[in-house]
Amino acid sequence: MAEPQTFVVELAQFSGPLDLLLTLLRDEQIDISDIPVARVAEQFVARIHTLGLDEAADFLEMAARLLRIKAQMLLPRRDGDENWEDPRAELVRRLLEYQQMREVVDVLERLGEARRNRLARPPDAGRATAAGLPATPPGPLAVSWIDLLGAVDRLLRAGRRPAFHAIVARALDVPGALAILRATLVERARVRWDDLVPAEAEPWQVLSVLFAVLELARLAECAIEQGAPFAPVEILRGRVPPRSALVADSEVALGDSTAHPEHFSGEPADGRFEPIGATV
Amino acid sequence: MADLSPLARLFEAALFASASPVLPDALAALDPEASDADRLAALAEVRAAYDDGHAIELVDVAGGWQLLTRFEYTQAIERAQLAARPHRLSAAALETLALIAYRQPVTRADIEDIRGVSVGSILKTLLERGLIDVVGRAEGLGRPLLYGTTPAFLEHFALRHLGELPRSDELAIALRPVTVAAP
Amino acid sequence: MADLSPLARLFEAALFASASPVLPDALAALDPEASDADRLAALAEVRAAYDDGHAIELVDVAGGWQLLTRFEYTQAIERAQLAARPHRLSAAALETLALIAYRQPVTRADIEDIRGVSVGSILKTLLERGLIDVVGRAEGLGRPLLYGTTPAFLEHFALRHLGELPRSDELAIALRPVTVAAP
Repeated sequence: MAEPQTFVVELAQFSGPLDLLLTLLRDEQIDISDIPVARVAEQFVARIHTLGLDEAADFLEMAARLLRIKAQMLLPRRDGDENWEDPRAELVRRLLEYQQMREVVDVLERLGEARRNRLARPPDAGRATAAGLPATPPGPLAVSWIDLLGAVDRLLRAGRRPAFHAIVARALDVPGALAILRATLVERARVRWDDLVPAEAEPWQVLSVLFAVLELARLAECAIEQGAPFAPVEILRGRVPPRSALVADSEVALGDSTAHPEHFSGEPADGRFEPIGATV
Repeated sequence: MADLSPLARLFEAALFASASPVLPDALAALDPEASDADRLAALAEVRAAYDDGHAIELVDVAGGWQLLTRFEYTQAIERAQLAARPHRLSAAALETLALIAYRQPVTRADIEDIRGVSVGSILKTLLERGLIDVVGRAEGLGRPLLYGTTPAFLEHFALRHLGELPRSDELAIALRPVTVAAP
Repeated sequence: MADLSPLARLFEAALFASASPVLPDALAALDPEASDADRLAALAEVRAAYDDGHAIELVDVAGGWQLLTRFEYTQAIERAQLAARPHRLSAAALETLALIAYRQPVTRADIEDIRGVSVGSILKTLLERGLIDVVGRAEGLGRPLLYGTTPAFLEHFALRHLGELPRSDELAIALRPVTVAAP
């Protein structure tokens, strides 16, 4: 029931898989145009493991790519086959392209550092002249309708990212849980919470049973007992329910919660909730 | 005029780069070795350098010193800033504006919640440009300000009313036929 | 040194008052009577006045002119907390900027192809900082957004124009030396 964790990889050292791969080639003094793929693939996998990057998608993808090239290199080929294309060619192209970009980064880094070391007039000071110049009127606004629509479109796209997720509640089945609980209490005077909720139960199942138990407790049809902190919770048979309650699941009175299960927001009558985690 | 002394140059750079008047403590922090007399002499050097036919002067203000443009250039600077390049809203500002247009009235917290970044300075820009305004206060803790678009917003985009903004399902169509030229 | 001419003083005031480079149009608006030659002469005067033993100098940047402090005073000014240098860009941000600068207009997919990582959040940061902007939409499936650099990008690296970046054939590694069939 726990959501898979999103990976946020702090790459202080490597800005991506190509960066790591290049570093590896440099460390091993390997010529880019003739990469011993089998060896490099192994070392790449080993490194991402040591660096704790072996769950980052971008790095895994590169590992998979290297292994695929390794496999392709092992395929037999006839001598003098003119149509044979080196499976490493695409990787070499990417590495060179990436290396070229790194060269530009060095230039930008140098320029940026030189500029950072020079200070400009701060934005607010320019307005404070001796004459008390009022806030400067900025230039005319140059924003078109299409600019605005583009922004709306970007927002909508952004809206599809998980940061914007809508939670659709799974309908609870409280009537079903009530029926099962009542039937169980007819059979047995004492039942453990663990027996009512299967080990691999989903949250909606756990909640359904919880609400059923609380509802029956409210009707005094059962009592809830816990011998000690963290001990198993036990449900004891209370007064016998009216005959009608045992007949039809659909007639169980839980009003709104059954009518609109997807909007279920019912609280137990006493208004208190047990934390689910502690109970289960 | 002779070159400024090293201390005077340091002060000149600091006065230039500071957004507010430079106080005596800050001057002392710039060069802890210098004596009070050194500092006064250096300030006098800077003052003299700018008194000599420049458009800028060193002014004593609020217990400190500040380099400011002279009074007679105020109007000219205003003119020049009017002629500054047309103000294009950044992509971030546009997105914020679009959000406000569609969700108004909306609080800053709501916008930041959706955009995932702080939008304080963007709201300020949009307020200054008159594209949005405070339209009320929300209920609840702290009664935060509610923002909405202004008539100037409608005017700028030649909209008669907000209902003319495309619905989100119409957007794909609205965006299709237009070919955007790079500026 | 002699006094600045009236036009040079006017330019000095405008340059001093502006936090960003002053563009030719703005200079022209300062004195519509002045000719191009007059303006260039006045700029040269300002430049010469500050070359003469000052801590400030006139720099050509992003298609305009800007007064900046010389680098040797920055540390002391920052220590005295009178001004702060802007944050350094991360390696990932620089890589993305480098690609956009050379390949613009470019789509996010193109950038990710070369960098080998997803760049969504970095593009967002660069957009927020105004270093890049959306400049249009590509043809083809989904009409993806195209990104390009802004004048703020030039300002950030104190470039006059993009042509000041090394041409790709000047880089040690030439562009696309390997011909590979598209997959």
